[in-house]
Amino acid sequence: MDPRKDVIEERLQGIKRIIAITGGKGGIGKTSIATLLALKFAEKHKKVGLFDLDFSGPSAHILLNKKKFDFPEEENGIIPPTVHGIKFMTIVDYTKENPSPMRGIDVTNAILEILAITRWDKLDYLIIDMPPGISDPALDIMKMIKRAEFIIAATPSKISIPEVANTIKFLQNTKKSIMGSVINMIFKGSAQLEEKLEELDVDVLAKIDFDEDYEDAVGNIAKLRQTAFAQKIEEMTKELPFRK
Amino acid sequence: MDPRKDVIEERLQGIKRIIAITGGKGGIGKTSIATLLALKFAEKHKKVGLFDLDFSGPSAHILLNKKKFDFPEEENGIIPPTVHGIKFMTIVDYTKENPSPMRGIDVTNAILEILAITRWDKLDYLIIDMPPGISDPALDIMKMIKRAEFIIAATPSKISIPEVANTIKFLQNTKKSIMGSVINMIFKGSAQLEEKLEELDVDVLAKIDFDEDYEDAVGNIAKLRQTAFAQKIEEMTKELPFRK
Amino acid sequence: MHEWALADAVLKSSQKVAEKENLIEVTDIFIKIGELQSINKEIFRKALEATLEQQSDTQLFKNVSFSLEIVKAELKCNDCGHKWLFDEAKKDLDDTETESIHFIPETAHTFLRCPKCNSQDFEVVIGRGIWLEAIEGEN
Amino acid sequence: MHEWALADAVLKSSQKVAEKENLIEVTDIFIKIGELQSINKEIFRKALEATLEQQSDTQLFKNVSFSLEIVKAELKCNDCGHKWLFDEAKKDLDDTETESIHFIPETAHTFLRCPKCNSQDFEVVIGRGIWLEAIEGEN
Ligand SMILES: Nc1ncnc2c1ncn2[C@@H]1O[C@H](COP(=O)(O)OP(=O)(O)O)[C@@H](O)[C@H]1O
Ligand SMILES: Nc1ncnc2c1ncn2[C@@H]1O[C@H](COP(=O)(O)OP(=O)(O)O)[C@@H](O)[C@H]1O
Ligand SMILES: [Mg+2]
Ligand SMILES: [Mg+2]
Ligand SMILES: [Mg+2]
Ligand SMILES: [Mg+2]
Ligand code: NI
Ligand code: NI
Ligand SMILES: [Zn+2]
Ligand SMILES: [Zn+2]
Repeated sequence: MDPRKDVIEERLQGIKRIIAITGGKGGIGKTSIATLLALKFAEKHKKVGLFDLDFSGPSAHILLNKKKFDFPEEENGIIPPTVHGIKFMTIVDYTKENPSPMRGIDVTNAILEILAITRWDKLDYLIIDMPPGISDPALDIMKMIKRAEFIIAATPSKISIPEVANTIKFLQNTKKSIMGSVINMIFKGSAQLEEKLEELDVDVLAKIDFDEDYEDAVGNIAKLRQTAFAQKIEEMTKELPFRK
Repeated sequence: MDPRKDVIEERLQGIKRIIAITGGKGGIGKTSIATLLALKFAEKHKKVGLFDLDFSGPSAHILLNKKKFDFPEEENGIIPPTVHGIKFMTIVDYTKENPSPMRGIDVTNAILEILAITRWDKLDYLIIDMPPGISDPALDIMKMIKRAEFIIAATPSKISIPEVANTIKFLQNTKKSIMGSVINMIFKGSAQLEEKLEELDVDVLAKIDFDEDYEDAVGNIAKLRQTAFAQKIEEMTKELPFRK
Repeated sequence: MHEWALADAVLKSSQKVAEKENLIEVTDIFIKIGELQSINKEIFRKALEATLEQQSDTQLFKNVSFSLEIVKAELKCNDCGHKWLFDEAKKDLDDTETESIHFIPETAHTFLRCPKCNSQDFEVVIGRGIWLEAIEGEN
Repeated sequence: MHEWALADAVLKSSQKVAEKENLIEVTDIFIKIGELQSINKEIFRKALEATLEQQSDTQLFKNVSFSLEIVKAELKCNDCGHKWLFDEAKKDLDDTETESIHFIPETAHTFLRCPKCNSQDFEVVIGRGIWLEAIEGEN
């Protein structure tokens, strides 16, 4: 019998809200949304954690410009290190940015292990940065953290609409709480996507333009905070779903 | 004993070259490269197959504007339907674009099943469109199709460089054949990425600019063929690795 | 019929095992058919026999007999732990859905839900598809 | 020490099982420690005892004894089928690497390779980490 699953709920009990940033495809801004949201909450003196669950391509540390990968402190478990005011768990602290090819079953095991040993303590928000697709990590979070709420990242591209629609349908199937959608990388409007979201009864929380200068801000916290992207995320946190 | 694995080699024996389009992150152009490459070969009267392996977010059919999802013909197995001159296998013909949440073990089983029953017949090229990350599908293709060659999709973004480097290191570890890299979505140069590729001894096969109008061509074959993207892929097919 | 491709796989596998075990003749091939794939026993037997005729190594299989057994498909929800049988679930599937699962059993995750919690995250505990159980022969 | 968190999990799990089985006292807890995680038996015993002292339900565990058994870790390559022992492989790991695997056993895929074909795609057949084998008690 695997003892780890029996301790997860208790490990998370000091956390008020758990928000997973998901969506269909890769490369649509999930990590940017997750990281900027965490930075925003930290700025406002909220207690916030960020958990990068994209084991095959962890990248939140790149946005946060974290370059030293030491083992997190041990104390009756693992204490997440604080980076720019965020309690930040990333597998990179253990893999040291080396390739980490894991099959689904390994991903499930690693998620279970981290959830069982991490002492988040009291948090207002735990933000989870999800990998693309409805695969093991997404299924595991839904299974292991029943009260997780979801923010759906989406781009207006025709290529990405069917997949984001499928992700939403899948979450709705098991009555998961969807906070709303963040539309990212807008060039020439997003009418088709917004229609689809309306049809699926998902609110739009923020609309973010494609920003040619965004890349320059990656890894530079001061610049990142000044991007139009960060501004939109700030506005979003004043929206109804965050005031509940 | 699973009989399917013993028949895969024979099912693929009429195929001269098997090329998998991989890379690290999602959203970097893997599907675009795979699809345009297949279209290009078809234009040149090569016998070409395209296998969309991104079961959680299949999208090659969107680029190809395939909207009817009938079961492929049966004849001692499955005969891939021909779309714009390409023998095209996609799970969408079976899922009808519905959400298909599969764990790693299911993905492995579905790949095995399709490889065991599909009769590609004689092909000059089979192009495989890979999902993001080094997870089950990537590991399975490496395991089940030892002679697969890899094209590495990459973007110059700081966020994507570590992951693409890890994918390359991983392939080199087991001495897989890497044809080279396609750099996509270039805005302001790609010096940092090119340095990394040089360091890892991976050739650059093509450099594709970010194209604001590319999205308009998605799903429109005539327009797609006229994009700068298609032009670059055409040039690429004249390069050494394709003449071998 | 796409069953031919699977029958072919079974014979290739059997031949490989026979070679490894130094059998000069295979007398029996025991095959399990997972109910999930809805493969008809008699159709699969015909597929095996037809494939056999096209095979080169007829000597090895000249007197072979096939034993086919259907295995009930058991599903288990990864979310709530509930167990159920495909047999009960399949009455809710239309023909196209059953046919999809016939071709690619994993599309069960597309068309089936846990009857208790509605989750699509379930495991096929047993009874997925074609399985080569054992072969018998002489050396 | 992060072992405390795992010891805590073992006790929580044992308590849950005890409640389900209507035990009023748990006398023995049998634990297997997969070698891959390099958890020291005596440290884990101390972690269990220390955690026990902080627990509320001391009545249930007042006379419990822990049986700890190390299970050798067996690895199997998904690529070439080769099997090997973590015991043989670990001499090639440096301290940081062993420590990573100690915290998250799946980082074995980061630092280990199949000794035969160099693949990182292998399976931990047995001996991954902490496992609650059984509990005994009175009702
Ligand atoms: N609004 C935007 N404008 C310009 N580039 C963006 C924007 N949002 C994200 N990007 C870029 O797109 C890529 C993917 O973003 P990321 O946040 O990593 O998405 P995901 O986590 O979904 O893969 C990155 O290179 C990032 O710099
Ligand atoms: N060179 C380019 N210029 C502009 N947009 C692009 C370019 N290449 C890809 N895209 C867009 O980026 C997104 C991801 O492309 P896609 O080919 O689906 O990548 P992947 O398969 O790696 O996820 C799509 O919306 C596509 O339209
Ligand atoms: Mg990401
Ligand atoms: Mg793709
Ligand atoms: Mg399954
Ligand atoms: Mg493993
Ligand atoms: Ni059939
Ligand atoms: Ni320790
Ligand atoms: Zn259920
Ligand atoms: Zn090996």
